[in-house]
Amino acid sequence: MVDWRLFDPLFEYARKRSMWIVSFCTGCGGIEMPPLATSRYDFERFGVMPNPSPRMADLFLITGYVTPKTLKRIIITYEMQPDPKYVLAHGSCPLNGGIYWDGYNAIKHLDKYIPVDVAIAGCMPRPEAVMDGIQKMMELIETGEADGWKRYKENYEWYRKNQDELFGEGWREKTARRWIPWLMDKKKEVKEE
Amino acid sequence: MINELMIIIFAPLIAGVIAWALDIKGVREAIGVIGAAVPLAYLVKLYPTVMGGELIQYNVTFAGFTFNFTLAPMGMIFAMIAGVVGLAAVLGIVSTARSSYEWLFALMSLTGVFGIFLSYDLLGFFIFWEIMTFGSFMMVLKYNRKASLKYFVLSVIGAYAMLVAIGIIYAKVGSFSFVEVYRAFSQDAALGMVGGATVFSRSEIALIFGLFLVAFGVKAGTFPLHVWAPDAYTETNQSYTAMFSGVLSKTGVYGFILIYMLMGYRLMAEFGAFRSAPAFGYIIAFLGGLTIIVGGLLAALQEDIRKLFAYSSISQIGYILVGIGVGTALSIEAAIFHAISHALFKGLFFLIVATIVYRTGKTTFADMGGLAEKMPFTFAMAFVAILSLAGIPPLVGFASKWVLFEAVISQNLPILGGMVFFGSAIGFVYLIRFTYAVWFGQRPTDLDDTKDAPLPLAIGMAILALLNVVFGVAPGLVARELNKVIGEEAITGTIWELNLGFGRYNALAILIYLIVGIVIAGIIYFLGAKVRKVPVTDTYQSGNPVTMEYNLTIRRNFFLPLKEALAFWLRISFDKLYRDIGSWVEDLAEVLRNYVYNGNAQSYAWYLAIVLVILAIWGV
Amino acid sequence: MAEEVKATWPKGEEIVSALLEKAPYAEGSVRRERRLEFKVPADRIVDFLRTAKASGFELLLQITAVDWPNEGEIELVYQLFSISHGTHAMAKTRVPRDDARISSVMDIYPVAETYERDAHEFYKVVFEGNPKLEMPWILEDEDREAGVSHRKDFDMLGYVKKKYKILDRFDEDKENYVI
Amino acid sequence: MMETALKALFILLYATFVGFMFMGIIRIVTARIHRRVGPPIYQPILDTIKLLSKKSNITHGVIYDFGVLYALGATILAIMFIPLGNIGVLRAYGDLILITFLLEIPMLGIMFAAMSSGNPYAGIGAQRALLTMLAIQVPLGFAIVALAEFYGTFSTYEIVMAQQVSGWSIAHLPLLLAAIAYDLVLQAMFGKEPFDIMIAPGEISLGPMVEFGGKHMGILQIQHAIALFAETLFFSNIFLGGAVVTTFASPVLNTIASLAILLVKQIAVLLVATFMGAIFPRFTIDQAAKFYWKWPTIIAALGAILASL
Repeated sequence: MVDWRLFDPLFEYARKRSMWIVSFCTGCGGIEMPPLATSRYDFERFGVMPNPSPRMADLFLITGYVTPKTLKRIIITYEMQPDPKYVLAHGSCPLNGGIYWDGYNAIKHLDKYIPVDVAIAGCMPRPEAVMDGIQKMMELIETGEADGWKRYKENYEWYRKNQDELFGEGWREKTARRWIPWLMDKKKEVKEE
Repeated sequence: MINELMIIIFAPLIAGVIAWALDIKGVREAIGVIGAAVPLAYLVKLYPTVMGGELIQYNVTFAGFTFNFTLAPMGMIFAMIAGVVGLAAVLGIVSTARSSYEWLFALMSLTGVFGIFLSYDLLGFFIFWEIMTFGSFMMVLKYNRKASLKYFVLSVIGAYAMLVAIGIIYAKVGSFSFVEVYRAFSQDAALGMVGGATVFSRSEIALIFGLFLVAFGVKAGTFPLHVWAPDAYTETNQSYTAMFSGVLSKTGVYGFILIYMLMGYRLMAEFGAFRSAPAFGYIIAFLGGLTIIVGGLLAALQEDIRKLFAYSSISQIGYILVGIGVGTALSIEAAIFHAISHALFKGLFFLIVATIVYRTGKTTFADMGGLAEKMPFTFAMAFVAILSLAGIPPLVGFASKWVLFEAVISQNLPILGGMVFFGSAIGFVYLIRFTYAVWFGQRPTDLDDTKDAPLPLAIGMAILALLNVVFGVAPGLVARELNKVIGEEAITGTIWELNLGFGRYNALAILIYLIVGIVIAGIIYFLGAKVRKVPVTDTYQSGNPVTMEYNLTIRRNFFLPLKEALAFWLRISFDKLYRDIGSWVEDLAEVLRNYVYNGNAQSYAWYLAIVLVILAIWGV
Repeated sequence: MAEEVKATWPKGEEIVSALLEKAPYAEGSVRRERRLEFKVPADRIVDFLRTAKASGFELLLQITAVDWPNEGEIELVYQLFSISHGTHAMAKTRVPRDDARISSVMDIYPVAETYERDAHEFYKVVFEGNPKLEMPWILEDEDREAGVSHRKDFDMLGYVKKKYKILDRFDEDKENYVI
Repeated sequence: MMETALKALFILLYATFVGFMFMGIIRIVTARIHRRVGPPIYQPILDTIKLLSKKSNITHGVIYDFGVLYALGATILAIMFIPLGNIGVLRAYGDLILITFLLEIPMLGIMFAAMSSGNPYAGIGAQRALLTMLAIQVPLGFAIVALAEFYGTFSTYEIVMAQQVSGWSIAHLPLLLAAIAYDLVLQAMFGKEPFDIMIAPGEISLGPMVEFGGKHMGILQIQHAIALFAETLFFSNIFLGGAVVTTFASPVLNTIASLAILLVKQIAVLLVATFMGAIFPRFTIDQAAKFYWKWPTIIAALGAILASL
């Protein structure tokens, strides 16, 4: 309701200096996170803090290859994050499938499903590379170019089409209901469905 | 012109009988409500005169005994509680009553309660005590025989204990009326001080106190004798339980205060004091402390909504007993204050339970949930009741608990202080368990079309909630009346503020600053961006998609860690003890029937012979 | 086979001969030190494993499926390990390729339940008696319907190109990628 | 009227600012214990601004929002009662029991909001928070009883005045025991390491806080800051002698001096909690309950009994 444009530089500075990471290590790069948080590199200097719940997280680190199974969870977590949200992709796998270019279960082009703001090279980049990626992300936020979330909101149909194309329509309910017969130990029903 | 006191006492009974006789849908409810409203109206009319200090006497001679009824300030306060909560409960019964049978016995128990608070002699007190017990027993009998049996057996034990005690007193004092009994006891105390021969010996006084303790302990549901309460409160028409636990348990409390009024000096002279609290009082207080903890912890572990509030009302009565036990003027005032606030918020809670059970037909937590959107009015009432029972400052629950805490702790009783403090947290704990299981979370599909509370119940709840808030924000109102009752200026201060000398509590300031705080928070909230409503299934389950088939709320076994931590103590259960005693007595009777009264004439002949021989030896 | 002239492993020979007495239907040999090999007909595998477990092969390490398309058979290799003898053993069976059906060894080695589900998921070998065979596990529902399996006659690259719709721009000889 | 309003506003701003500084201190000290550089001291303020300035927020219903507002409102109410040097607004009514209850009520608001979000993690988190509160209530009760009996009064202001005369509370043995027990209880009230099972990040993803996003989390950050300030202020008032400075001529200098002394005491209490928090792993809920019902209760009960003799 209130027009906050006057305070935008302050908000951008606050968003830059206090990025909270969703602690959801999606791929093989997850093991690179602890060195970042401990005493040698310590990204807390920049105000970056791991945070389990997507509701209050801004930065989403896609660490390494993404399988369809993980991508479903990534999409759900990404959509739960409040709006100014940024995605940092590690390594070449999110870009073009990397070494799993011919694998049936590795996503070839992550940008078709969720917008990626910064991508870091290196088949699992070293902590220095990730810190450099975070610096780059902070620059983008400062200059206002980190608009992945705007892209996602504006052409949501395109993203949605790609997702449904890969997973099939109504994949959320299907995935949720996939385990129920086995959880409730009703094996017989699997045959009738 | 029939005396007002008679009208106050017998109006509900007459209305009950007429309602039972007529048994026409619309008319029956109207008569019932009138039956509950008339005594309240008269009480309000008589209020200024009684509080002005002038007692209203009325004597009735019946079958050789003179029953004198007096409306003293103490009786007036309790009668007002009975009147208000009784009216609210009766309004509840209008919508939840199944047959006219319930009207008759609900109003009969209300008559019993009024009779107790107004009677000024032991005989009248006992008779109305029996009427009340009979009325409430019949209400429980209608729903569940076993629960009513347990309630009946314990009440009968209590009644016989009281009868024996009254018998001893009558034998020694020669009259029933409180005035003579009080004069006899205080004379006795004076004689005891001087060292002369006292009318009552030490063991007799101890016996009388023990018997009264059992009698009033059963009705008030103190720790060892509380086993009937959960079943009795659960197995009856829920809006009647509002009266059952809100008003009938106050008769037990009134009984304890009666012990103080009649025999206080004698017991003090006899048993002395324990760290500035009378020794006999410390027993009551300690039992009350145990009741708080036991009632509260058991309430937290219940799966049934009615049982939870049954145990919770036992634990709240524990507070009142602690107040009475400590024995100073301030602590008895605190006890009565808490009796009033307990009646208000417990009556409100049971009306809420009645609404939920009436609308959803369900009583266990496992199949309830997410009712807050469907029953907004009832939830608002529940929110007020929760704030009040948990002791959140701007409401009456906190005011009475605060006075009680100060009274207990200022008497240098650390253990009691610790127990009372622990009790306040337990109240907090089982209320959140109730709120979570019933109001929030995922709503089962069959509860989707529940409507809100019916009108009569809503009015009943509104009355009690309004009183909760009014007495909460202006506790001075109640404190001034209590000072008149006790006759001592224990709680000073203006209408908004309570001042106990060593502690001051200003309810108005709290309310103002709380509103200021919430307004500030609201401003910060509305400065932020727009808010998007999200369904229950759009929730963070580590990224996994969730549908309504998933069970998202922990309704069953909510306090499993607490149950594990208390596993050792939960094995000791007085309920099992009484059941074992019961079965043991049955076996004994079985043995007797097989061997002693076995029905063949030959053994009877033997018994005759033996008796004759004994008599012969005795040389009769 | 290449290792004709090799120092046979006396201890292994004893174990093999002891086992073969109890299981005449099988043949066994010592590949080299601490490596035994057995060939067992498909219908006798359960008794063989039961005797193996009795005679000291405590662990079932893995059930590997090997696809022989031209012989039209799937070979199931049960890899056992014996801590007491300190040796590893392979029990190989052959199952017809089109309807690969064998009885489950879950009751002997409980761990076999997972290995059998793995073999079923990717090689469509049906293990009778394994309750969790149809339970969803590694493959997503879409892949399962499309019939993804690691058998040699399944065109994996074709499936990937159809699924991700981006690989058709790859040059087949993998020198220059055009994304 | 105007003067109290100004005082109240000053208290509120001062409490919020110093509370954020305290949160910054906690993060820096924990970082330095881990031999890390750690964020700047104004980091919590940046976090709160970022959270409040989020462009889209979600809600699970009216109670979800009202619970958060109620929590902040109750904390603002609590801060007004605790004597702050000589500018306490409701100092005369600052009653021991009242403040102890007011410091627990924000948890009710947060739990109402968390539970109405319908998230299973929030349910488990609320259950654990309730049991932790049940566990700390026993030692807390005995500590308050010890204080009330030792000084014979419940008004915090009179206790502070009594301490100016008879030295700090911790100088007397009964109250020293009560102070030790209360300090262990503070550990759970701050939600610091050994007893923060209710907001365990890894296990139940921050428990009740899991569904709070954007401005809800911002409001809760402010609430946490004021709560930190209030709890440390209450502890330093009742156990470490508070601060009543009358040496200077002008009242403004007196106020600044007393606020400074209080600040030093508050930071001391905070550092004790931070050091303990940085070292200990996390207790499970029944270990925490059993611990609180054993040692702190014995210590506090001993203190209460000694105080009442």
